[in-house]
Amino acid sequence: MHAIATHIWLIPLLPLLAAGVVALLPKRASTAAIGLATGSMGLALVLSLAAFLATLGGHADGAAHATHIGNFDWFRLGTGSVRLGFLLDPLGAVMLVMVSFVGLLIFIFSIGYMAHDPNRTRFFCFLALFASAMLGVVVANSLLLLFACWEVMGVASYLLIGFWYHKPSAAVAAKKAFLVTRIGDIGLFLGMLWMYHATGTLLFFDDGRGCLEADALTQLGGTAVRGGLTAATGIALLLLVGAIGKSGQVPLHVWLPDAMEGPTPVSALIHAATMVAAGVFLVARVFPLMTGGVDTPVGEGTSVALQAVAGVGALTAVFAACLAVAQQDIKRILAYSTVSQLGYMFLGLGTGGVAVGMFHLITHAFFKALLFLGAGSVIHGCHEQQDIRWMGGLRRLMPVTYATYAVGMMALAGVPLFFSGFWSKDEILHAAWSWAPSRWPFVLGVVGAFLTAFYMTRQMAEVFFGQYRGGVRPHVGHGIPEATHGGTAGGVHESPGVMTVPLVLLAGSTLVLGWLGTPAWPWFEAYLNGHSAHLDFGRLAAAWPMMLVSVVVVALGIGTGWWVYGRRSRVGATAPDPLESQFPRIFRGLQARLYVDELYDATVVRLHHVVSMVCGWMDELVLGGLVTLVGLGSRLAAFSARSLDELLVNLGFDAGCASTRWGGRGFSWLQNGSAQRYLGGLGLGLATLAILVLWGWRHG
Amino acid sequence: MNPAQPYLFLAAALFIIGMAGALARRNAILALVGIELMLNAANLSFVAFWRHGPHPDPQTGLMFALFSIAIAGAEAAVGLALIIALFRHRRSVSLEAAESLKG
Amino acid sequence: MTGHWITLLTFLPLVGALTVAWGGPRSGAARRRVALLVHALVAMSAMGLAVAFDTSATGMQFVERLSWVPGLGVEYHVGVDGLGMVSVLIAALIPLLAAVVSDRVAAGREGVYYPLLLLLQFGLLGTFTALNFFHWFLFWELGLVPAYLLVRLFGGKGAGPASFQFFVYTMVGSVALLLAFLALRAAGGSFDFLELAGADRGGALGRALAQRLPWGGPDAGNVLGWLVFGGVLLGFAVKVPLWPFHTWLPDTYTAAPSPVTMVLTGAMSKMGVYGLLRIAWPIFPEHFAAAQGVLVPLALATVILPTFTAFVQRDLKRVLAYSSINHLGYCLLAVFVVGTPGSEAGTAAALNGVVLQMLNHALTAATLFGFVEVLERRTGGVRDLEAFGGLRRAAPVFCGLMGISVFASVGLPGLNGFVSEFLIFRGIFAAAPWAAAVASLGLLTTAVFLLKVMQRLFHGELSVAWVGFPDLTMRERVWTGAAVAGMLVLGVYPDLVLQWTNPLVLRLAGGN
Amino acid sequence: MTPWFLLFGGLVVVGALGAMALRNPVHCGLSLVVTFVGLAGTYLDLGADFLGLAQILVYVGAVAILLVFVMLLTRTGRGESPEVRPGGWWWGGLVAALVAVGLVGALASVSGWKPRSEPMTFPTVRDLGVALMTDFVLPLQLVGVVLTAAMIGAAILALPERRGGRVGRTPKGEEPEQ
Repeated sequence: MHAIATHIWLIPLLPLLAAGVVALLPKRASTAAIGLATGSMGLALVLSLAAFLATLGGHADGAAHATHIGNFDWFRLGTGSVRLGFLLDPLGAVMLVMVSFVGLLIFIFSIGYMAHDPNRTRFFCFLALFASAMLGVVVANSLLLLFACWEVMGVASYLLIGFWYHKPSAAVAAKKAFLVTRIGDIGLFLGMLWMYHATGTLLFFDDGRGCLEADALTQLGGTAVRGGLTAATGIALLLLVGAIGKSGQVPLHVWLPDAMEGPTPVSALIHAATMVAAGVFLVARVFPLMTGGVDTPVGEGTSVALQAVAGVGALTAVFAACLAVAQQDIKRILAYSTVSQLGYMFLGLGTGGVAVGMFHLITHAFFKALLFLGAGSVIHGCHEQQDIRWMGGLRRLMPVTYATYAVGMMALAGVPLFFSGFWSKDEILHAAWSWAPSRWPFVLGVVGAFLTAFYMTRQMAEVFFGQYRGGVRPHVGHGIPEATHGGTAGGVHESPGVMTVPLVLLAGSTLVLGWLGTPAWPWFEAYLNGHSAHLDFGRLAAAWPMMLVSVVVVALGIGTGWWVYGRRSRVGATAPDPLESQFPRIFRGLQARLYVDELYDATVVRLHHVVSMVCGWMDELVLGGLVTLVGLGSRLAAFSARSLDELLVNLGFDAGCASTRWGGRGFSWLQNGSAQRYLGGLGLGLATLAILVLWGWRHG
Repeated sequence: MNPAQPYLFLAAALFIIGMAGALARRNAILALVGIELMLNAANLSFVAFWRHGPHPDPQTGLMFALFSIAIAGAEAAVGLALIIALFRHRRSVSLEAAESLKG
Repeated sequence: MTGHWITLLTFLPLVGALTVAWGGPRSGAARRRVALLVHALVAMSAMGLAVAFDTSATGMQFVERLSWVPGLGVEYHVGVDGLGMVSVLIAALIPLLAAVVSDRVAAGREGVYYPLLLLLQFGLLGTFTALNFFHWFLFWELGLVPAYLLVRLFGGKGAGPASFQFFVYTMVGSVALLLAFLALRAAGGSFDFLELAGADRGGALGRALAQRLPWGGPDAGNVLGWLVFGGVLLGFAVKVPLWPFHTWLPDTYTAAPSPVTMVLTGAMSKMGVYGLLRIAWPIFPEHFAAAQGVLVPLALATVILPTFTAFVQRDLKRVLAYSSINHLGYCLLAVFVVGTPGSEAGTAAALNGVVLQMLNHALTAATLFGFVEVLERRTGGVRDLEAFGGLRRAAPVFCGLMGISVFASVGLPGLNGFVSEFLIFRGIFAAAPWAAAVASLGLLTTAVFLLKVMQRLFHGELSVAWVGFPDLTMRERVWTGAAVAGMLVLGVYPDLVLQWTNPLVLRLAGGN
Repeated sequence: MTPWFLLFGGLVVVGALGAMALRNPVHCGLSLVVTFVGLAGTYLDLGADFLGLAQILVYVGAVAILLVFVMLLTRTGRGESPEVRPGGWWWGGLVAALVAVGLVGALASVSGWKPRSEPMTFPTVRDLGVALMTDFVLPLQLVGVVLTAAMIGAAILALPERRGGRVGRTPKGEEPEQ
């Protein structure tokens, strides 16, 4: 096991090397590119599993913390050096497995999905770069290294979202994603600077000298800044800003739905299952700091930072769920659902600790991957149609997709017992219930759970039930002009095996995973904390009231959804949504995403434009202004001089001129132009002066 | 007789010769030569006063002469350029050719 | 370490310039070949110097010291330390890069262009190695003249007024510098940079001046000290430039032919930062500390305001010019902020960051302007951002490599800009957290306008006008590839440079 | 009254007389050189070494040469008009005599000349240089400006004027005959 622990850096390095090599390959070598990228990812998965097993063995040995670190000097600085490091602990190991597994599936799925794209060589280069960065975030033992990978990941996602760069909407969405997450990144950057300044190290663990270890935490927790906050809280909040940006939490959620402009299932999956989880992972990674530097037991963490985490999470969970209700685009619904679920993860982290949040992260990654791939399959089958109003009745046309999608939907909605989503969400609600500072997160969480069940039912009903409504395309939009549809089903077909097999695999994992974290057998939590789990049904009994609440809420949500959408299928694609006809104003507001984008456009973006214009003018004015000023000054001088002249002339200067003219006539005889006469006059003057002086000297 | 006086007499002689020439000659160049002689006479006095004068400052007189030489150089350059310009217009360097600036 | 290596290196371009201008080659192609050969020789010599550089020593290396006018304290004194080494590398490599892409600009006038470029390099190398004010100033001015002529003779639209503005601005700065140094000399100091360091401790300089110049009242020493400091600062601030002395820069950079802009931004702007670190900072630490209230806000303005201005520019070169101001603004900010006694670790980080940023910006900005030249020679001089779109389809390699350079400019980790900006911010945060917070806004707004550039150039539909846009040729691939590889290497292994600068920085931070 | 003084003084006076009285302008110029050399010798005799050398360099080397050049440049093919204006010597001599009376009278009347209080220290060239760079730095700069202005001015004046430009510089009817 030490072999893998000391070579943990290989996991991100392999895809990185693959990306580098692929970048140099010519465009036509797509087979080699695909082989390299997928192979490196497969190897990474194998290594990740090995690492995971190693951490399993770790606590079997009875070690208190199954954490392995490997630090090294990056460059010298001052009297010391800047150090980076890698680390393997249960938290990282489980993320590694999740990321490399889901990642590998994406790679395989993309082989089929991108088969006809002329630029697929480059696509796999970006994918590998992305995977490498994400894995780097997971294994980094240094905030600096984590930040570096974090940024590279941002760029990779920028490239992937904007992969179809010829679509202006994709280019804009890519830019938006990069910039909005960069706002968060600046918070992270400042937090990192502060951390470095305060503790002198950015290593998380360094045999007692790391910034997440007791000494540093005590010091940070003991440093008061202002307003009663400690340095630990300040840093934690700044890091939280970074996590909010990356995980699309309110108020920086606006980029995530737009990011669906990328190649359909792949980019969406990245932005739904893996990359956005990085924010949650960051909070989990620095959790000791989040607790305010005091090592409080899980569940009572009531530091300011954790309250912020919980608050942001709860708010996002409900807010995004509301927006999801009114969306028509199958991917956008899932995107908002992702935002909402990420909110749950934050809520879980804030109220329940690492294990609660991370458990939901893992389960969510699998079923959301499943849903997105299913959506991709649906879109692929419906000829790039993404609007659920133009679908319907796909249950019979795409049976495999339907079955697997249903599994994912029930997991997301939180249907009890067999679906992983139920257990992880239940843990979160449980933690929120017993959270001391406030009941509000719990209430919001319950509302969110209801809405989740509702909008997922709506989606199911619209897509898979009723009649197929896609006979005529609503608009000849982006993409390839549609071929003629044969038959009533419009040529809808089930997807090929390379796409359905990952669906089935993911559906299976979704069913199994939930059992790792039930109250009766909290293996996941035990694993993360480094001790072993015991089966105890008594705990289940203690948790049952909460489970009951959860079940009731979910049943209500699904029931309402079915009552509104499933009971009577939509007649035509252009018919208004039932909710829309009932509450038109609210529905349209939600559909317009509550005008948050417009708000930002009118404030932040507008402000930036105005400031830019002002700065541009200023530069021109400083330049032109100087010239204008000089011109103005000389004109002023000329004006005053003229007035002075006229004044003096009017004061009788004319009279003086007459006598001058008379005198001038006389003097003009002297001014005959002969230089020598002048010189002679000068000489005479000199002589006269000399003689006068002489005379005066004699007699003075 | 103090030691500076011979030099001062020499300077006076130079000055007078220069002045007489500058007044008498028609050629503008030679008039300029006369002026140069007068300037040199002044320089000679400066140096004489510096060497034998009562003031103890070791440098000022020399400096004055030095700067004067520099200025004389400038003056000669401009004067000769003027003469060339004059020659181009009048085909002559006679001072009478330049008497058009009369009142 | 003895030998006349630095002198040889410095005067090599001069010999080259004379050879190209009046020596053997007559045809334009032959002149270009000879000039490239000389540039390459200079670059290789500088590399050799870098290899021979002793990273464990803190003092000056390759020192040559000859008495010149002993009565006035004028010596020929040259040498390099870490700062000098980095600067010499910049001065050796950037003109080479520029010369490689100069074929279009110089066409027909090789006999004028390449000698001027070599002369400019001569001035740069001399400036970066001189340790005595006298010949340092000679070289400093010497660099200005060929730069002016290059802009004036080879520039595009508006080159006349722009070059004039450039000349006058930098000349004003130079005169201020000259007067300040005459005052320093008059105050009984020396012309030697190493001996001048710390000359102003406790306002000693001002007092000495006041004794020397008998006019002025009892407080004259203080005032005179400030005047001298202001003169030195102005001389360098114009060159870098510091807001609001920057207005010459966008005009000049835009009007100059792109290869010349590469040298202007890559190497000449570094003269200002170099001067601040080598001359101003060691002599006037107390004045720097006292003037922070003014200087730090100005530096912050230098960091932030140009990023906004860049956003509304349509000319690609103007955008990049403003981006240059922004990037060097970080250097200024760091130099100004670490004047306060902060933590020693912070100061070390900031100064290391400044030197590294000099190199990084030289590489990145020069490469970007090189890409502009590549663009211009395909479009016939069109640089309007609104006129492009979708170039990625026509020229993927061009867009890929330029994209990496742009991201290096944004400060992406793994590329060179990140390390230096991180170090600078680290240092600033230690001394003035609020300044770091404000400056971090610049990180965001830089990304805003640079991404806008990428979007306008590369993304969207390919417009009909550029359908036949040719991708990079083999030669262009070689030099841009080398530049991008340099960015990667510096981003991953910054120790390559920091091993030179760190000992020096330790001395500076400790001596402060 | 050293022999040197007599020698150089004689040179000065003879050269000056020649420069003013000889008919051929070129001879006048050469005679002027003699004057300048005599003056330089006088300076050396007085102990102003640097000034003496500067006199040779500037006057003999530059001014006199320039004069001769201009004389050669402005030669016309026409017959020499009388070099002295009619009655010129009378007029010039009279004024000069008056000035001479004043000057000589003044010089002769000087009395009570105080001797030097301390021994003379002759400044070296280095001392002069230091003085120029310190105490006299402002005059030095100004002289530099004057010289630059004179140089530019001389160049502009001597350059051929543009054709068709600046009407009115030469009054009508006084165009040079070709």
